[in-house]
Amino acid sequence: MSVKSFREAINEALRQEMERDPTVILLGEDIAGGQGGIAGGEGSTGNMFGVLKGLYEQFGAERVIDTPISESAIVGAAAGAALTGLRPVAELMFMDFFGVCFDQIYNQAAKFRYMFGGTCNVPMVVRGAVGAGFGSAAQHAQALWPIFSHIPGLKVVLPSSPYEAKGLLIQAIRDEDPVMFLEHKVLYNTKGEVPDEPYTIPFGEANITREGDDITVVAFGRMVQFCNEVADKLRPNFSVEVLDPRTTSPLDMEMIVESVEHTGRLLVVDEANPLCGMGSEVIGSVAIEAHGALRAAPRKITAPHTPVPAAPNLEELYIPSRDTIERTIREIIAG
Amino acid sequence: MSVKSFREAINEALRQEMERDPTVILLGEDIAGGQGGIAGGEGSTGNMFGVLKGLYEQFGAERVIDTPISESAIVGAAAGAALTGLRPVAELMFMDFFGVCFDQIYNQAAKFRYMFGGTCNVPMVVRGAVGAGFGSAAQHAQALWPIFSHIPGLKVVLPSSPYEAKGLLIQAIRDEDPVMFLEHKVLYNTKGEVPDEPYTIPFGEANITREGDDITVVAFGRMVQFCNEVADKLRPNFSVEVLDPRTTSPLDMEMIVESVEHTGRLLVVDEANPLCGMGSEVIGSVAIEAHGALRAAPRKITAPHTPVPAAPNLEELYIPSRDTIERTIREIIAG
Amino acid sequence: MKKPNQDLQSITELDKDTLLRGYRAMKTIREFENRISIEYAAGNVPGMTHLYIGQEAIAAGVCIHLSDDDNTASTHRGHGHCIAKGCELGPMSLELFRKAGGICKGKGGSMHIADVSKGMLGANAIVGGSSPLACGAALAAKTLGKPNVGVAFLGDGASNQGTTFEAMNFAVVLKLPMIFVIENNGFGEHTGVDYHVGSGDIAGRAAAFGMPAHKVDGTDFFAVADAMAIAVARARAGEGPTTLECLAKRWHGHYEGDPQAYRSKQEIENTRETADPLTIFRTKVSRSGLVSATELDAIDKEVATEIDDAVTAAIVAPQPDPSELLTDVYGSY
Amino acid sequence: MKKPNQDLQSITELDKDTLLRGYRAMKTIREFENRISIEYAAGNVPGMTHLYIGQEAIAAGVCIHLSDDDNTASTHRGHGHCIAKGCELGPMSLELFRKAGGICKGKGGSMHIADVSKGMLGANAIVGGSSPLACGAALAAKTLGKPNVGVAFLGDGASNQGTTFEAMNFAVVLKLPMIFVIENNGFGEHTGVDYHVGSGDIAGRAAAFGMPAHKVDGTDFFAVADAMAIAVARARAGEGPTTLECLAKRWHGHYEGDPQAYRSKQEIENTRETADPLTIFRTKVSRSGLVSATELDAIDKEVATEIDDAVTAAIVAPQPDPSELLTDVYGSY
Ligand SMILES: Cc1ncc(C[n+]2csc(CCOP(=O)(O)OP(=O)(O)O)c2C)c(N)n1
Ligand SMILES: Cc1ncc(C[n+]2csc(CCOP(=O)(O)OP(=O)(O)O)c2C)c(N)n1
Ligand SMILES: [Mg+2]
Ligand SMILES: [Mg+2]
Repeated sequence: MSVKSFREAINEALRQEMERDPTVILLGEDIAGGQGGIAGGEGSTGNMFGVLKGLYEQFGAERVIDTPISESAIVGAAAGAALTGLRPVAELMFMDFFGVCFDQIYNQAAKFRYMFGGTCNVPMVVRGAVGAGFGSAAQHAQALWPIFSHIPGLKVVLPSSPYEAKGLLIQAIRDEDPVMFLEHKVLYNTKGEVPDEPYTIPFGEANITREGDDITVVAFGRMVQFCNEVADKLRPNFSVEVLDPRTTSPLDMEMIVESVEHTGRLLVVDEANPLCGMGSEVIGSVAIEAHGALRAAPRKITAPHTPVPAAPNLEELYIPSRDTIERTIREIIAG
Repeated sequence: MSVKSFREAINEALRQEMERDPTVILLGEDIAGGQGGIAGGEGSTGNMFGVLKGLYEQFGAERVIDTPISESAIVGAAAGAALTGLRPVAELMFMDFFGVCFDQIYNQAAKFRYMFGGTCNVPMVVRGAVGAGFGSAAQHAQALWPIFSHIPGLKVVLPSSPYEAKGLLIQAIRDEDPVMFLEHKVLYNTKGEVPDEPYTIPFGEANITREGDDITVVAFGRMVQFCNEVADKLRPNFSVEVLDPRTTSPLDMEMIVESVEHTGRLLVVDEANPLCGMGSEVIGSVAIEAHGALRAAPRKITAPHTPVPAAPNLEELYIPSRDTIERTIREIIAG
Repeated sequence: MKKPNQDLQSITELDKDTLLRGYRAMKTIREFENRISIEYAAGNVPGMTHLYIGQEAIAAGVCIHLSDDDNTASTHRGHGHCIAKGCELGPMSLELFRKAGGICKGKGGSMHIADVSKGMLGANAIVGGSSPLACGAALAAKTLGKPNVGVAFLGDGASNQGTTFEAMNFAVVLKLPMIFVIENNGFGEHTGVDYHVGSGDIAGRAAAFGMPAHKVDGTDFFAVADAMAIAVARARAGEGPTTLECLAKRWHGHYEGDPQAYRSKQEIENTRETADPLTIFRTKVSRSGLVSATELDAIDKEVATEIDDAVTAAIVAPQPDPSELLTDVYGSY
Repeated sequence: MKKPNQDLQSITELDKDTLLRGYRAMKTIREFENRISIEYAAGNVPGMTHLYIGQEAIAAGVCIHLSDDDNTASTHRGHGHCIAKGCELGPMSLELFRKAGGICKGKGGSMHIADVSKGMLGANAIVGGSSPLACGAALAAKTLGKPNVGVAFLGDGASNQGTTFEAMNFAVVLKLPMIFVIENNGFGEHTGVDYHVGSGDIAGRAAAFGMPAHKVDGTDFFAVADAMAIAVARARAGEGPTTLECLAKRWHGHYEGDPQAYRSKQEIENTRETADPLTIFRTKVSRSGLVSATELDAIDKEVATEIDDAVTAAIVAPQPDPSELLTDVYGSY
């Protein structure tokens, strides 16, 4: 156990799995830092965010594969390779690029098992950076997990801390299904305790990050940290339970419903856009499954129904804030 | 006013708008039936479903443009043309093909106005066939409107009848924003009264197709017809109000909430997959905005979280059925 | 390196067993498809179906060089590839009729029929879907140090899809053991290849990506098999990808039921008379004296029985169990 | 038709005004970008920024032939295209600093800067995004019977994206008045063009789609301008698209702050010394005697002032009003 950054936790998960299993390969753009083509360089930066640092040096060009800028080929090749003996981990530098290659994810990889009558496994991971807060504007800062979660056949993972990142990524690599692994770019530098040895965190099991009795706050991804901070601040006046579902598909509605039945109040905090988003999903499911359990109207805090703006002050307004979370919790409890 | 099929209603909308406005063009695969390239043919079938029949003959190859199988080029060209003086109506034969061209829809067309600070209009329509019930299996039968509705900047239209189809399509063509126009393939042959002259139906205004007091049933697309039939069958024992939102973005939550406040019960029926779908959205929003208005737990009937199966018996089970709708309404009212 | 357009000697080079296997595949495709066409018209086959008739020599000539460990990714017009790749007619028929016991349990149907155990990674209802997938199989072979290849079947229409071009460059850059088999059958749906390929030269486009690309007579089993032999040898030797543009004609409509208003009756008749891969095969082998007509006739008979058995059984077979709706979405969830 | 690789006479053919406009564009790009680089390092520019320095002759040589009604779609490296296309420095600066009054109200930033009224359809943060969009503009011009063209700027890296290939075939099939300007600056991010383009020949790939495709010295304003003259004339005459592969070098890192570990310091220094589009321009025009160094020096001074005014104003300008978060999503909703 030692303190590692979110970036390091991901790196360690990949390295340990690659050491353990020779069928795990990485492919993507600039993941070997252009080492495939250029002499005279000083070594790979390990992708745009430095997440893969050292992996090219350790595993070589055969397993850390730089590709042309051709996301359909990258993800499609990962899907084809997953059918034929590898466990590929494909990288979309920014998950926002899914628009040029989604067919290979949602119509191909996600549906193989069903279309083929269960005669195959599709053990692949598509990793990519998500989220706002980095000033990267409309096409490099989207959340997108509600879209991926809508697709049967995909699993969608949204780690909120270094510990989660490592355990969930190892699970994703060992999983027999295609997994979208979403790395919030603002989290890369956050630090936390991470075991040195490999471990897995099962999918579909929410994590209670704060126990409480007055309200259930379901928070996704980066918002878990925000909600934890608010919960700590409000204590002991208010006892706020914070749940981190960790995967949006499967989504642990069981634990959410259990918590809501205990607290009688519900707030969902998510950075994704609102329409057909996680807030709607969680609140809708609670309304269906636990009608009558809510003592107050449930609320959701999400990004607005707008693209991500470039201006820093607007981007800050775009992202749910600790202040809004705190105010909303107070309002719900005040009734 | 005369009886027309859904197919004819769409055809008429396109024809009338093309007659009215020379900047309206159509582009897509085989929409001119290959007339661009082949001598000796007997005329254009007018796309795979015969929806565009006669338009090539009337407007010629300059305005009914056959393209190579290159959806990114088709939709991207539509977006570029929309910025520079045309009102393109691009066709995706099956909306399921969005996976190879979604970037040009969701990152480009949908975001131009915002990214460019409001300095442009993007008057384009992407038409395409959606829905199961045709035996076309996993990659040609998806609903997809929850995904499109999640994207800020897109409008999403889901006509449930020939009347709706014509009025909504004319509105879509005249609209200054990119519109996803989803044609349920099983509806093409359904008939209904359709005015001969052009007319528009505004977006974001739900249509009450059956008035009632006991329960609000919100139904989307093809499901409107199913729910109407069930409502008629249950009368006079149960008084079922059926709402057809007609557009999923914007979504007329105001009228839905009003209806729920009147009936105190809610069922959402949708053919799309459940996670982050319309059922979650509607029920979630009602829970937030009209907490306490519901006398019974709300319910949703959707496709399961699976791809569309090929076998006819499984496909029938996949699609929400009149029986399930009836049974569920009875259960909700029974409490 | 040997070039496929040089004078070919393969009739004498291929052993008799291979010749008979190739013929059997072609004949099976032809008669199976003819039967499916009849059953489709009779309303017995659910959904859309695209027939391969006229292109038999391509699937057969390509797959004659492949084992179960060589992986192919196919198209919406995939029955021929299945048969040539060794899928069994019984489960195939059940699948096309969408019945219990189908290769995909009836959940895939014509456009998603697959048998991964046979290296058939699926028909594909997305035009252009096959090439990236086959590249993945080629990448797996390369990474695992196996001598196998990936083969993408695709049409002239699919050759315009961005995924195809990406895959070509990708395969060249990574020197993958890949073969792109482009079946130029004159049409993408209703649209002629002369219209939709701007350069008029599909193989030329592929060559510009930096790989050998050959135009081959796709109605001639031997022309295809010879070109494929070279491509496969190159791939297995680690020298990288090849494209074969195989020219043939689609005999039927794009899908069963297509009225083909865009095409003259005369052209269709001409095609059937002058470009029949089975006739061409028979003529060539009989001239070579290697195989007798009697031997081929015997195959014809066996094939007819086999098809009739498979299809008849499929027609009367039960539909999948309703519980199948919810299975096979995930390995675990 | 005239070929761009013949001996070019454009220095004497282009009128003096055009020459000065071209120089002014290049100098403005250079100095503006130098200033942005400084401000970026000082932490004044939010988000990521990709600088165009080293490629000035491409934007300038291309845009010298375009009016506001000719539309260009650009890339993540789009400031140079903006300036050459006539966007004003004041609103541009405000946009890069993401301030109120920016061309896009501060909501676009460096990677989405656009001025549709100037025929600049936006920088684009999606590699390969530009070509389909520019085809749309070309299609609009063709449909409306206007003599205008669509121009897609894209990089060597973007030349591998499926959208690019699709657009090329699309433009040839529809005979669009399009010019694909591929700026081969040696790298896609960290990866060298020798690695990522399998054939090693980007123009050759474009030519295989059935259009003229020329390799041009992208550090030489005259070479670019001449090739573009021919391409534009061809497009305006309704003869279809052209590709120009313009060779230049990226002087800075991929983005500001890129440590460029993949590249030797020596190469970077060499590049600056031997491939400076401004020096090359000055040398050529001074030899021609058409423009004096004094005239160019005067432009330099004006440009310096203009940039300083624009950037200084942008730095102190207010941020967008918070209400702007919710506006401009739809025309109506
Ligand atoms: C991405 C995508 N676009 C369009 C279609 C519709 N479609 C199905 S088959 C086909 C024609 C394909 O032509 P070609 O590749 O030549 O194959 P062929 O049908 O001739 O075998 C089209 C356009 C599709 N299935 N997928
Ligand atoms: C679809 C997509 N894939 C990847 C990226 C990340 N990316 C941004 S710029 C770039 C390199 C582009 O190289 P090139 O086209 O040569 O342009 P240059 O940066 O050299 O101007 C990459 C990979 C992206 N923005 N969009
Ligand atoms: Mg074809
Ligand atoms: Mg470059």
